[in-house]
Amino acid sequence: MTDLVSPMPPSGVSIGSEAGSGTAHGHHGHYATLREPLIKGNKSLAQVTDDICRPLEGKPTRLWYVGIATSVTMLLVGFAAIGYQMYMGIGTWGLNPTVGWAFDITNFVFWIGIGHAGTLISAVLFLFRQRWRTSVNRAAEAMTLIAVMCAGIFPLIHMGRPWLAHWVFPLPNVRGSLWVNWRSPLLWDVFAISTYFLISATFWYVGLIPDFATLRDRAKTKIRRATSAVLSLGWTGSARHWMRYELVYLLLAGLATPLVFSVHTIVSFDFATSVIPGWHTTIFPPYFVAGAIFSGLAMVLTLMLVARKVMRLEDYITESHVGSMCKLIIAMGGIVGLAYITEFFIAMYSGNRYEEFVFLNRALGPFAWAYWIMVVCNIVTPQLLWFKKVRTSMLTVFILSLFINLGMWFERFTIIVTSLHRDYLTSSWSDYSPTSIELLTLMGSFGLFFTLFLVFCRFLPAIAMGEVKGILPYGRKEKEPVQ
Amino acid sequence: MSPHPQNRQPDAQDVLPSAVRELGGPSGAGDAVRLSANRRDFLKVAGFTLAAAALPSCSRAPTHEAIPYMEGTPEFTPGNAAWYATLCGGCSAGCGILAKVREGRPIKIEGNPEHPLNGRGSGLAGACAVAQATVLSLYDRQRLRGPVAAGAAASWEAVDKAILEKLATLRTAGGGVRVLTGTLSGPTQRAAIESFVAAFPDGKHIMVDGLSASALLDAHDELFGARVLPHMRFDRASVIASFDADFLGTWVSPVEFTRDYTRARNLSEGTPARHFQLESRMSLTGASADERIVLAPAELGGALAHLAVRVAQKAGRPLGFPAAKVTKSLGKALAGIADALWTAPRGTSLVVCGSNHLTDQKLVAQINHMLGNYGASKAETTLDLEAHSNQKLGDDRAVHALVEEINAGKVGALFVAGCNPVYDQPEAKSLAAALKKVGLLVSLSERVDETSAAAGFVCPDHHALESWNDSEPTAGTLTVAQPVIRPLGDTRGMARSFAVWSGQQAPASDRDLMRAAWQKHVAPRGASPAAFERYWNQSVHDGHAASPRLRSRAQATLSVPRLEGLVPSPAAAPLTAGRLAVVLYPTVGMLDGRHAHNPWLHELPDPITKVAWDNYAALAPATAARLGIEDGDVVSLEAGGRTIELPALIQPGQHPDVVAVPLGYGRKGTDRFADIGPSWIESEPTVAEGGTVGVNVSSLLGREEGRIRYAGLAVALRRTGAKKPLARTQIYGSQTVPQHIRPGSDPRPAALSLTLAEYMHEEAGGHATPGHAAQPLWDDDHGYDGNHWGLAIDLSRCTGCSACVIACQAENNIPVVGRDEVRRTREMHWLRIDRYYEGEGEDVSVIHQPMLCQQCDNAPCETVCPVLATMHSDEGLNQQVYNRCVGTRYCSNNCPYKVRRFNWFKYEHADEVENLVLNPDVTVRTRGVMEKCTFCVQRIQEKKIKARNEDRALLDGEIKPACAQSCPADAMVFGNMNDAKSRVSQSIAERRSYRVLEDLDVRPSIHYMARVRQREERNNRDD
Amino acid sequence: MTHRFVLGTFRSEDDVLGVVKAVRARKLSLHDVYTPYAVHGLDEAMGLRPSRLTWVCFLAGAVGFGLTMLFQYYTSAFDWPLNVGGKPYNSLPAFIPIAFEATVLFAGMAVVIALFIRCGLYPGKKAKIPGPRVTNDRFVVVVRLDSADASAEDVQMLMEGFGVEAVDERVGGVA
Amino acid sequence: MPQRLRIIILAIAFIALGVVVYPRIADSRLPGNHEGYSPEQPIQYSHRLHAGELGIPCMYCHFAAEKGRAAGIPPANVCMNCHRSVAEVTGRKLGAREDLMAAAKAAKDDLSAAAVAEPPMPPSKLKALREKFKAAQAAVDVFNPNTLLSPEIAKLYDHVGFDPKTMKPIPGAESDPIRWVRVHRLPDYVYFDHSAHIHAGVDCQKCHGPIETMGRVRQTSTLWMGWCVNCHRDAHANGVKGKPAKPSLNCTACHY
Repeated sequence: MTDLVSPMPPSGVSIGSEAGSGTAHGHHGHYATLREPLIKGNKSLAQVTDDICRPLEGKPTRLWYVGIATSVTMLLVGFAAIGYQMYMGIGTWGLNPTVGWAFDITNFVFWIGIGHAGTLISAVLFLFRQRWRTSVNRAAEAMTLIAVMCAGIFPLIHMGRPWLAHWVFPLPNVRGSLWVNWRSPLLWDVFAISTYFLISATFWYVGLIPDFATLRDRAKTKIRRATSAVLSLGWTGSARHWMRYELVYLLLAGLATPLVFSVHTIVSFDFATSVIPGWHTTIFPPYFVAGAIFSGLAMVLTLMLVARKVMRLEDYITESHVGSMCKLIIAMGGIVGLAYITEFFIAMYSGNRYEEFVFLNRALGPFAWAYWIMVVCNIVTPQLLWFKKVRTSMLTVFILSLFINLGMWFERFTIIVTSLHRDYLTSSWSDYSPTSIELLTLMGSFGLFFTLFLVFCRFLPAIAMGEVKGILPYGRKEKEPVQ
Repeated sequence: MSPHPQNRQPDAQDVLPSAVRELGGPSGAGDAVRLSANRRDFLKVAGFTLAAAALPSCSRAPTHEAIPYMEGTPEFTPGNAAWYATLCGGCSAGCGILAKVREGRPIKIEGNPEHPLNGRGSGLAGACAVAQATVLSLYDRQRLRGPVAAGAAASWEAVDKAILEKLATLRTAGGGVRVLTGTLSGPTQRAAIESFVAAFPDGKHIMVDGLSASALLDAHDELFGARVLPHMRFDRASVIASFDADFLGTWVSPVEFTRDYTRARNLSEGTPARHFQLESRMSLTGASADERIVLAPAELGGALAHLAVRVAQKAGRPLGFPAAKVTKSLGKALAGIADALWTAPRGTSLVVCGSNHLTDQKLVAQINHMLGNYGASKAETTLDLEAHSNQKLGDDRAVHALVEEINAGKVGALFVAGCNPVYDQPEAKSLAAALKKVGLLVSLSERVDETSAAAGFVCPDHHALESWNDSEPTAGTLTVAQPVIRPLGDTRGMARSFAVWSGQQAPASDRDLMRAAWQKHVAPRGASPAAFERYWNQSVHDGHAASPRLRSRAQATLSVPRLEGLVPSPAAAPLTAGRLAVVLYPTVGMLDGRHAHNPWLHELPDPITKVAWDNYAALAPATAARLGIEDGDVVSLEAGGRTIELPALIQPGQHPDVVAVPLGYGRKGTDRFADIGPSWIESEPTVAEGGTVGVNVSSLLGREEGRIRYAGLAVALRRTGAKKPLARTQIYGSQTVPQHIRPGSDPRPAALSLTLAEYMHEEAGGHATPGHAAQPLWDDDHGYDGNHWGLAIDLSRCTGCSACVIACQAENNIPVVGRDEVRRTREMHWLRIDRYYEGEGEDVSVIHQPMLCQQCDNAPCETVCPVLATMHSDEGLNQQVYNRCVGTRYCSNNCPYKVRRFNWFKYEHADEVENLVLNPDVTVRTRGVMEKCTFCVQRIQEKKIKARNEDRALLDGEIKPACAQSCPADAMVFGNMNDAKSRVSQSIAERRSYRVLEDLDVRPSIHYMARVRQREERNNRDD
Repeated sequence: MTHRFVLGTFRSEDDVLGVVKAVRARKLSLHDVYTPYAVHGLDEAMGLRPSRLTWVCFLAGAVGFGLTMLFQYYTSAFDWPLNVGGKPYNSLPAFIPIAFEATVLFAGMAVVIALFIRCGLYPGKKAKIPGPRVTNDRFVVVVRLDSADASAEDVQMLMEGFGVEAVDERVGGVA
Repeated sequence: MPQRLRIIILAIAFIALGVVVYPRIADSRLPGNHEGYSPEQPIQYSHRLHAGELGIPCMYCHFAAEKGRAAGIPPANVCMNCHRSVAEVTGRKLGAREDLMAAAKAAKDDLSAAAVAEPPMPPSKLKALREKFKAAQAAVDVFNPNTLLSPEIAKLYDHVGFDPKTMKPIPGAESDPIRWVRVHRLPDYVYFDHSAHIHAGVDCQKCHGPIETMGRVRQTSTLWMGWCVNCHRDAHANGVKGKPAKPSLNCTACHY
């Protein structure tokens, strides 16, 4: 075995020779002072299991009930709005022929972007051997799935005739056969989003299998035992299985990594391959991917900071986890900021009058407020995270993460609406303002997001037990080569 | 009704039968024939209808019935259209039209290309927006179904009996009997009315025009001894000076004038005519002018007097008065105009004036006379007094006298037909009260309007398309109307009503009555019955006729006009501080308000302001800025105790002292439009509860020497603080982007214009296209071997009159969406006319650019559709398949021209009567579906199949999309671009030709030809 | 023939690794090891051969890519060529995004299905575990006694050297 | 292994279900799919008799098919061109009184049986049976053995107001349109032009099937888009009856 697959970081925590003595309180080795342990409280394996399963097996907290009630209300109101829109027509949104997309696709790109952080944490960080990911990857993956579901609503409901949505799939038909237009970025989206959802769901479920087995084997009630037995697929923890399992997990991580980049690249193609100034930009793929991860990390932080409080998981999601994510946010925010500057510069430098105008119009036109919200939230906010004081104040980080979420929503809004509303022919320039239906629909998507997330926290292990146990300092000597 | 509503789009057929039944049984064919001259009596025609009797359950095969005629006729093949020539009822101009009839329903109006007035044998078949929209008013549910007595439905017998009884007492008692009509030039109706009024000791027929040209007529009466309108021949003009006359938009005979005007300004035949426009507001005509000079209404008289003196000086015939004082710049402009007029060959210049002020018109006549513009028909001068025009015959002074008679209680019986004095006369309010004093008030209005509401009897006339009628637009030339559908209600022709009320035995039918009148007044004297029959049949078939008998009756004195004592009116008193001069003007759609029940015309954006569904108070930008008024601020106009509240609109190119307000709005009964358009939680009704569309502003009209005064009344304007955002289809007006965002940028090159000098100079005028040749990324897989359809649009010819917009609407079943949707810029017109202002303040140039699907060969919209609902045909058409569309709107987003239209709601509505106007050859689109211009592919298909069935090639010009077909200016040429000899190819080869946004390499199939202006400076050229 | 198994329960992965190595050194038959998480190095310590699931993944991906490319070509350039925006019928670059997505989808789904088949995992399968705590905090090393005379005591002795918590002998199966 | 087998069987069942169910769903959603539709017509007009046995050309009655989009159902006066002198079907006893009486009796029996049926029949069914009986009875009453009038032709006469006794139009009679039930009906967004196809040499039977053998018209083709397109493709490659043809494969050939 080489370092590459070692479960131990180079400066990993180790414990002394008391391994096997049965005590849960081994003392720290000489590296202990160099880095904070990933999991606090020096937990034993059983304690990990108990801590993580506790929220599932006990009664939910009052806070949970308040949360679910609020989010289900939001969800229902939002879905009523969608129902009304479906019944009346897309006209209940504030769109017009010039601004054919606004809230719908903004929300779509926003939610897809949110999803990206989950895959990043679970797959990309896995490949990079970032062991701190184990505390957050399960929840982040769940967030990915839920965000993709939220995102998936919008391409569906933005159609004028959503009941014909199946026409976007290349299904066998008697029209001659009339297939689909493979050249349309929207079709690429269909494939990208569905693949992304399926692979993420698979990845997430594969990760859950050993935890289901754990749940099964400690279940006290019949129902819980039966469901977890079905879901665990008869997992035993055999070393042979673990070996294949680890390989498949690695392969899935390897597949999910290019996938996650491709998904937002393709989403950006919706715009980049069009002719609309402000959309037709080659920088969009990396810009979108960075932006997606940026927004996703902010959303992970938002959720984690709430979850660790509500679910009492402070020992598992520690300040150092939050710190790591803050640092990632600084990096991603830097990329996003650079992208903003670059596209503005290129527009000015290109000499293309339409391009140039679109960007000036963003900064100075009727939607300048949205543009400046975006700039302040996405470029200025992350800079505060350079300060350790800020990073270690959970409340501040929470507030900043909200700002980034807001800013990233406005980034998509700015790209979509300001590019469309004043394009080539000045005669078709138009205005846009959202209707109540659009606002409620956006609210509904947040309702769905939080509802599903709260349900997830309540019924599934929010932290990957199998993986956390793998990085515990407990029961292991300092790394030694295996013959 | 069907198991899969989303897949089924209702078409006309589904809604036909019950509506037909409701309106009094199946309507047969028109009563006369155009295509087959041998007219024969029809046997029973049950009408070919297809009934959809839906099964209540979700059966897989809903039963549809197919009901054939009982008796076939060679004239109709189900599924094929028949065309009938008839007379347009849209205004008093008397244009000839063709009505397209499908299965007994007229569905489309086109101009009659052979008509001497608006076709003049050129093959051009122009018809204005109003003419084409009249087909919709035929199916108006609000039209009266039959006579009304004292507010209740009555039978014709009862009504006639009551009227005849009252008339009998009048005949003996000797009370005044007055017939008040709009301009009636047709011999049939005039003869009927004349013989009716002749039966009374004090009977009189008075004509009134909602848009009066009384002063023009009176001026010719005084100067030439004949109260006639000279027939203005713009086609013969080389210099045109127009003083506040909107002759391309609404004045006298706009279709004919547009045709002639564009012909005179044809760039390929010598030097085009030069056009000066002096006006106080921005008119459609001003938009086309080479030079446009803005003057206040008060300056008009002075300017005319100044010009008259200038011309007189050149003519060496000094007038008896000195040149009026005008501002320095105006004086300079007038000197230039005088030069241009004088340099033009005698008889080829033309000065026209829209003022309803006698002195103004006398001055104009004087100038024209000095320039040798008056002449007989043979002289080919610009003003023909021999074959004079009858298109305006109203006499304001007679109406004024009538009003006073009524007020004095001297009128025993008043018959009102084809006019609406209680709405459009300045005394409207007092008149309404006074009318109660009239013993017998009979209205022949087709609906309950302001005037007929006061009438004891309403005896509705037919709709123009249901009538036998005639019109004599110019002396000796007749337009013949034949019904193209059996009357939908129990209505009666006006001439027949008067014949009945004369107490004599009235002919059995409208047709017999007209034939009798023709024998008496129109047909050549002493024609044999067979010769008359030939003359009659030919005239009805052609839709027009020449009547030497009528021509010879026209006696215009061509002597030197009597000019003694011509004194220019003193300059109007300057406005007191804080007051503005109101200018009331008709719009292209509403005219004098007679079309206020036509939703197509309400939704037709004004060609200049682009506002639909409202009138407004237009203010110059400087004035608005001074008063702190913004677009949509409700302002009050107050004059002499009358107050009117209107939303404000900022109008570049208008005189700062002027507030311009459209006439024709605020008609009674337009509250019906409250329901038009979708209704949802955030929608606003088109009309507020109990309100009307727009505001009636006739109370701001003045009367001067008995004539209506449209301009100059001083009003105080105040902001009320309320807001009423206007529904505008174009929000941003310039091709130059806002200066505060991008200072110093050039105008964008969409609608290009050149000066004449640039155009004449080969290199400078060479392909006007800016930008660089784009390099295609892909190999070209797609040769267009057969036809490659293209359209060339000449911006020099386009006046912006919007006839094409309505043509497209009628042809392609485009829905009316209502004010709220238009306010959200969701109007559905496939063809819009972009109007760009260039310049600052008053000195503003306008350019119109019809913008429709460019049928790009590298269409960006096609690439992005996920379901292949839009793609390219092998004839270069950008196809849109409605039934495949799922409505992602991606295509519309990716369209650089934004010409695609989306069905935001279910716009098609269940009004079965109104739906009779639908074209069965075009699918009615359901909600959630994208639609757009198809180059009228149904017409292409029809002609292609016809040619193939006849084993021949298509002819150039055989296929015409509705827009190109309707254009009175011949600004649009459609054809096969692969055929080098086709007109479209030749137009494209013209060096003014360019394509909009060509540098995107989308390869549009529509080519534009740059506007050429005869002026000095370069205006709006990109480099 | 019925096997006899000796099950040793341990508390730490280091002990497991040690005992596994020792068992193999003694040439005893190591039946299996049950662990609550993936113990790194255990597969090599047990001398397991590398899995071939990688190949399944690769092949499925290749098939997905090829099929999707072919299908796109067939439908847009062969079955019914339609002119879309002036692009060539065979717009190869435009086919790549979907082919890529299909590659990932096929590879990912195939490898997971292969894993389930290879490990015999399916809904409703009854888990045969040596004890309830192997999915929680205990490690169980199972040594199979190949011959009837093999002694469980030897194994127990060996295991005790590595701090075994409990030793158990079962006949017929581990569960 | 039995578990594995179970999985395989489940998977196969799932796929089979998809294969079987999907087309059902798909075609039930297709508008205008009336293949096999053969409704009862108000007059039992037989194409087998007229077009088949008598050999009347299609274009004699459906003359509009050559001229325009719609083939058109012939106006009643076209029927009367022949039927003003032909009131019976020669060589057959289509309207023999015995048959009619037998039919009336059978209808009466049905009605009586239904009246006492247990459990009681729904009133709508009873009503339908009663109507049927009345119609059969009326057919007997109307039957005139002297003219040997076919009951179907009698209906035609009734519609146009023609007296079979005198074989002359009834003066002043109101005519009553015949409400045929439409068999072939394309969705409203499909435009089909008969004249174009006839001039291209396409036989009527190509779309309408062997109509000359049908007593009652039945839709024999699906009239689905693929069905149309495939014919166009075929004609594009091979022409129509050997004659080269260039049928359009554009969307706007049919959809606008």
